[in-house]
Amino acid sequence: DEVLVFAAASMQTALDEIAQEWHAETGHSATLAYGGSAKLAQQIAAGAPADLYISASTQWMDSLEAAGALAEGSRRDLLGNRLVLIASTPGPITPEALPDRLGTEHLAMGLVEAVPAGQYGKAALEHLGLWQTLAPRVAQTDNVRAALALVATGEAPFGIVYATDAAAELRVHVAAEFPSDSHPPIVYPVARMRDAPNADAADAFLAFLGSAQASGIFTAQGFTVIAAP
Amino acid sequence: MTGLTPEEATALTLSLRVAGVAVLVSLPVGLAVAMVLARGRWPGLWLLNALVHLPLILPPVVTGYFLLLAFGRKGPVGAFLEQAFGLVFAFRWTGAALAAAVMGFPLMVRAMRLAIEAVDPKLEEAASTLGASRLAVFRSVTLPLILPGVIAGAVLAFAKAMGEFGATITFVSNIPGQTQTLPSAIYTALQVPGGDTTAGRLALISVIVAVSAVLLSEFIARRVAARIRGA
Amino acid sequence: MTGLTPEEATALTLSLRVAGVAVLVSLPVGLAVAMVLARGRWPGLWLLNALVHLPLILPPVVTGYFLLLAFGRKGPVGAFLEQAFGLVFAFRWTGAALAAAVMGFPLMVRAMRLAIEAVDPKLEEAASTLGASRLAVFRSVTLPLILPGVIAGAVLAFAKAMGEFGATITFVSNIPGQTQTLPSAIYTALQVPGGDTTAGRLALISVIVAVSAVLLSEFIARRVAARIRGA
Amino acid sequence: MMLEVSLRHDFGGFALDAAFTAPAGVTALFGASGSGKTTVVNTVAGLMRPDAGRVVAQGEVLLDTTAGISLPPNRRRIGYVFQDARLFPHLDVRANLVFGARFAPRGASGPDFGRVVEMLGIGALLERRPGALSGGEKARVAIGRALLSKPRLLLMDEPLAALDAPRRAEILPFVERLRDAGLPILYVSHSVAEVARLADTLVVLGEGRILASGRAEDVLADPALAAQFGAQEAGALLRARVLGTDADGLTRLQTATGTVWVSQSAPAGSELRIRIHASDVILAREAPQGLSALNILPGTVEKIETDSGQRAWVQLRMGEEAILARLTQRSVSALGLAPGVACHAILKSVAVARDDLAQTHK
Amino acid sequence: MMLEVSLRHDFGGFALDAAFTAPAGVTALFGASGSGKTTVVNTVAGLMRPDAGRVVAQGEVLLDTTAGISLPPNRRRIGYVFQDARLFPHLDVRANLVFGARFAPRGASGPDFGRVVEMLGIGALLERRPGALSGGEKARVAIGRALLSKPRLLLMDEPLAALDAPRRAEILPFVERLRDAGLPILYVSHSVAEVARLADTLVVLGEGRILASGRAEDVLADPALAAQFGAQEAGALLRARVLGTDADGLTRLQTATGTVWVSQSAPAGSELRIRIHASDVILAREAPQGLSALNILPGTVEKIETDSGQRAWVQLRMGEEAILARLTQRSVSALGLAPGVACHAILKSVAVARDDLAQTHK
Ligand SMILES: Nc1ncnc2c1ncn2[C@@H]1O[C@H](COP(=O)(O)OP(=O)(O)OP(=O)(O)O)[C@@H](O)[C@H]1O
Ligand SMILES: Nc1ncnc2c1ncn2[C@@H]1O[C@H](COP(=O)(O)OP(=O)(O)OP(=O)(O)O)[C@@H](O)[C@H]1O
Ligand code: MOO
Ligand SMILES: [Mg+2]
Ligand SMILES: [Mg+2]
Repeated sequence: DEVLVFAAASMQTALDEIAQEWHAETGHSATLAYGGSAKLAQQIAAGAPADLYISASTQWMDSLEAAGALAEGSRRDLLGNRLVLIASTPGPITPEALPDRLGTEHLAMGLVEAVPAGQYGKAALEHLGLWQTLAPRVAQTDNVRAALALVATGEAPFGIVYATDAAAELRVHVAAEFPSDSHPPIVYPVARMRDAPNADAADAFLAFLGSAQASGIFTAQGFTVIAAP
Repeated sequence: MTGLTPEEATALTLSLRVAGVAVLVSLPVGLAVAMVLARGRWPGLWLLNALVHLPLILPPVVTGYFLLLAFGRKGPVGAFLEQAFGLVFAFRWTGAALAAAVMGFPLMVRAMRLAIEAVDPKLEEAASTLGASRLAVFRSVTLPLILPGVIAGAVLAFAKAMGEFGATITFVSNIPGQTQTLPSAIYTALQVPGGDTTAGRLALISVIVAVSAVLLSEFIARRVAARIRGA
Repeated sequence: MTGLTPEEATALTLSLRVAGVAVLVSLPVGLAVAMVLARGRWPGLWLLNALVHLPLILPPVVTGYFLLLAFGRKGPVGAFLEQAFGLVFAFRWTGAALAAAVMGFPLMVRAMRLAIEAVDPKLEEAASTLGASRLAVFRSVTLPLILPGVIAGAVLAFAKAMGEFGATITFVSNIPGQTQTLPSAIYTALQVPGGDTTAGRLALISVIVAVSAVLLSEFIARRVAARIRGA
Repeated sequence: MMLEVSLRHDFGGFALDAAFTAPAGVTALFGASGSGKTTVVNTVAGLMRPDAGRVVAQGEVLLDTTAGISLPPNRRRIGYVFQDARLFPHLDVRANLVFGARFAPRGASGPDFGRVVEMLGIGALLERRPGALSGGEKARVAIGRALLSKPRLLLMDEPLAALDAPRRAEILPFVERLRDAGLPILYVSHSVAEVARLADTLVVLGEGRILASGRAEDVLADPALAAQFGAQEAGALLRARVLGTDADGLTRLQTATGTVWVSQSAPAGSELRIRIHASDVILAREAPQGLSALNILPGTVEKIETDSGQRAWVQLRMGEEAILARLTQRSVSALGLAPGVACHAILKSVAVARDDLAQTHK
Repeated sequence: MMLEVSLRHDFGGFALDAAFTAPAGVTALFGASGSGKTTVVNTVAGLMRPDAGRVVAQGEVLLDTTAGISLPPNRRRIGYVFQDARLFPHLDVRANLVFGARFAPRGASGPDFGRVVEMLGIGALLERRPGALSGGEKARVAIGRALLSKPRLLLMDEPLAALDAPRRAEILPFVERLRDAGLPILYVSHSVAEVARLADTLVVLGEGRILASGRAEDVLADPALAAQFGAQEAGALLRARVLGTDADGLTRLQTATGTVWVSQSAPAGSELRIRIHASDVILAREAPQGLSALNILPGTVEKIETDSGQRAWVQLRMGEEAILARLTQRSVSALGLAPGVACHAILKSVAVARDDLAQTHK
């Protein structure tokens, strides 16, 4: 059976690998449709035939849950992530030094109202009391990868992205990591859909996501695995 | 070039199918709308005109979202079409074709309309004095004369269909093998660190295919135009 | 409608400015390219033709990425323009205008080109026997005759500019007050649960503005066409 | 009655108000540039919808604005040779020619393709497109195209204006044959010679109004209209019967009031229509002496029209018929010409306008 | 030498190979439909680039394919009245008329706006667009437009074909005045009457080749070309001096070989060009008796041409000049006509073709 997984785009590398392992092991295959968490949730609400949904933020999972689209009891927090300050040149700097270092240049982030990484970043900057100063210098992109690209190409000297993204891009350097208490916890919830066409296989894949094999892959990508309850 | 993964090959053929069907199906509709807009004299025509331009004006995501709300399985139009004709757009390649057709529609209609407006009505009058009904005049005089415009419209729509992303991914998502068109595949590749080269390769394929189509049709259109000019 | 937040109002005026400048600046370039494509007989023309179609064929994100690589401050063209003319696109509304212009360019050129191809060369010949140089012929005969096509091209480009999102956000990102256009604001709203109504409201504003522009220009184009037909 | 036309239309700057009826045969529509001829013809064809009007062809109402009737052009079955040729640029000459054939009703009659092509001398052009034709070639193809649609009525708007005299001389008999085969023709022309040769009925338009309408002979002999036809061209038509050809090659004709010699030869007994330019007529009160061989016809002055210059046009009645003479006003008073005065017309030249009167349907 | 033209071009299906020179004055280009007239004119204007060719106007090389010279049309300063009017649809009549004026060099001379408008009778149309003009109105505006560009050479491709006789009679003297003011004109026409009236030089084209080229009088009197001009139209020109007007209103003219009467009046002493239709000429070996008042001129047969029908064209030399007569071949043999034979021409009709010879530049 084929499991259709709607997953946040930032999980692509890890999930592709895990799906391959799963296929090798069980003969089942998982089709992975990646996109923005918001878009995927809206599509599921509109009747998309997804079996599983892995979101990059809790809010869209919450809204699906509120709409009764989730299979009872299937939701759990799968992964965590860390938020880092990246720079186009090597060398550590503290977030507090950002206003000076930026000058007239820009800080690349995901859309601070819409993209999860942007929302967390804004919270962190607010927590550090930097948001007011930095807000006009923030260049927001529609996904984290675009923010990463701005720093990688040197258009923006600094950016705020997930540690997983920073690790994958060789042209950027991690300048600092935001304290985990400076923003709401970064969690990736997963759930099976109530109308899942392939509920059994979906449950199997869901279980596989919690396996040691999967955890290894996630960790290698820089995610923190949240232990199953 | 040859290093096309099976999924990528699937995405390419899907894109071609989607773009081809989108253009073929919307062609007659576009032609009819273009005729009405060019020749009609009803007071309410501005509304149709505005409607045709909508997909251009709205961000593609919004158009896609509208399509999702209207043509989704739970949407009013989608539910009706499924009940009445068993026609499903949601999360199928047909939906991608619908999205592509809608997004290309303003371009197609505009090109055809310009061509229709350039036709000398005196030639159509001459045909009618020779006994041709309005339909016959259209078929035997108007249509051949606007052929370059029709081709131009089809090419624009095809190119747009090959590149359309926002509305498609919003409407039918990005399901490999089912709704993942070339642009979606490119987008997906771009989301992966180091995916730039994959994305570039896919973009190149897309460009080669679409540009070939454009140039071929250009060539045809030139020949048609030369025939009309008469030599 | 009146419930436009200050940021939304800023986004609207910015969108209008971006679309307006994009159209005005690309108009002469588009006209020149359309002339060359319609009349030129060089062997290499297919390349220009393909190039013009590119923004249509490529997913907007890819176009935006290309723009970033070329016109960014570190990009070869961008660095040169900044050095030579102090012209900066990156993270500026000018960059949004550039993205909008590029994305609308194929539409603009196609409309103009169709109009140019419909001009009877005999009229241009007549003008030249009356002493008009090639430039004078263009200004006093060709241009007035293709005016409906030029307007159509400008309208298409303007509408596209009002709706363009993918290339813009990739190239100049989204800086409220500087590069946050209406589509970015709409996109943002759509990403927030329950943001549909805000997105709908903003989309409606965008539609009203752009449709008004379209209809106004249609009206002008009709009058021009009627004048040409002569009554 | 073959055709009945009345229309009123205001272009704003130019107003047309005309009504006429055309019996069978060729009806010529004559008038100065801008007098409204094309507008009338367009109305008959259904391409122009006047403010008010009525068109009846062979008993069928094609247009009646008061009754709200207006047949579309394609249901009128009226062939139209346009003033500008209006060939289809995307079709070659052959396809242009046969365009109308497939729309013609099954039983419709008309000349066949080969005949038309040969007559118009366009055989070598069949594979060409209109863009590669000369002005006159286009005009000929346009004639062929209208004919091959097998119309029940033919409108020709200055069809021969772009043609040279020898070509015209070849096509005119063809038009005559169409007429003789029963095809009614409404023929717009600027050429009095063409009108004199072809027309049974003549309608003269001037600034949107009908100045005259009736038998061609009567209208051409009207001195009040002479200025319309032009000082050189004005002249009347006379019917004549061929008596025989003399030894010197001149042909003797019998007219209503006397004998006339012409240089064209014609079989004895046939009926002709001869055209006498007003400028070729000299009037004398007394029969001139010593000019026995000349064409001299007695008649009675019926009407005299003077224009603002020094010209006078005198109509001389000769039984059923009449001729027209152009004089100076000084000569009119010197000769004491006035209606009712008998005098003699010396014809300096006489041309045969139509030589097949005996065979016509009339 | 005002204009020197030579060109060779193969359209594939039609080949043109023509060369002629045109001195000052009006050069008429005459030929059947499709003979290549418009192609020649287009080449002179620079709108057509022949396979090979050379055009020199007033000493300036406009085209020389071997030397790789080809001036663009706008630098040739050649006014062109097109066979189809080609008015600018987006401009009103006034703007069409003045279109060329701004491009004319400062010192260029030409008729002024008011004069042209009045002459062409288009004063009421100035605010209209071409779409609202009749065929003849368009033709007139096209003439005005070309003139007002102040060209140094004027090309007119059947400019009067769409006009009625009275209008034509008004415009022809205007063209003559342009010629007399020194504007060289290349004039394409199908009308022998127009050619006879206007042309100093006549070039006859046939199927892409020059059939004849020279003084209009000489070419029109060539029996070998008569068929080109049409049986009714062929005829020669004679120069004449006005002797005076007789009491009966006839004007007496002195030609090279005798006296001739015409009905038009003209001031004594002025020089005229008269046109004698070949069909109006009767030949006799002996001077006819009892016809004293008639126009009888003695001459010598120079050439005889027969056609495939029964027609013969006889050229009669009269000193410097010649006239043409149309006879049946039977008459030719009956009269024993042959080159060198003296005989008499009886002119049934004579028309004044040009009445201002005395004033012309020649
Ligand atoms: N659309 C229009 N608007 C205003 N006036 C018009 C329009 N169409 C025609 N006219 C005028 O109506 C008159 C009659 O035009 P029409 O074409 O019938 O003339 P015509 O007799 O055919 O002349 P010609 O012999 O020159 O072709 C002209 O004076 C013309 O200018
Ligand atoms: N583009 C072309 N291709 C092929 N043949 C052509 C082309 N243009 C003109 N011809 C042919 O060349 C010949 C000369 O054409 P042209 O227009 O010069 O004739 P014309 O003497 O002006 O005739 P008319 O009096 O009918 O206007 C014609 O037989 C025409 O069919
Ligand atoms: O304009 Mo788009 O962003 O084609 O999908
Ligand atoms: Mg007309
Ligand atoms: Mg010609």
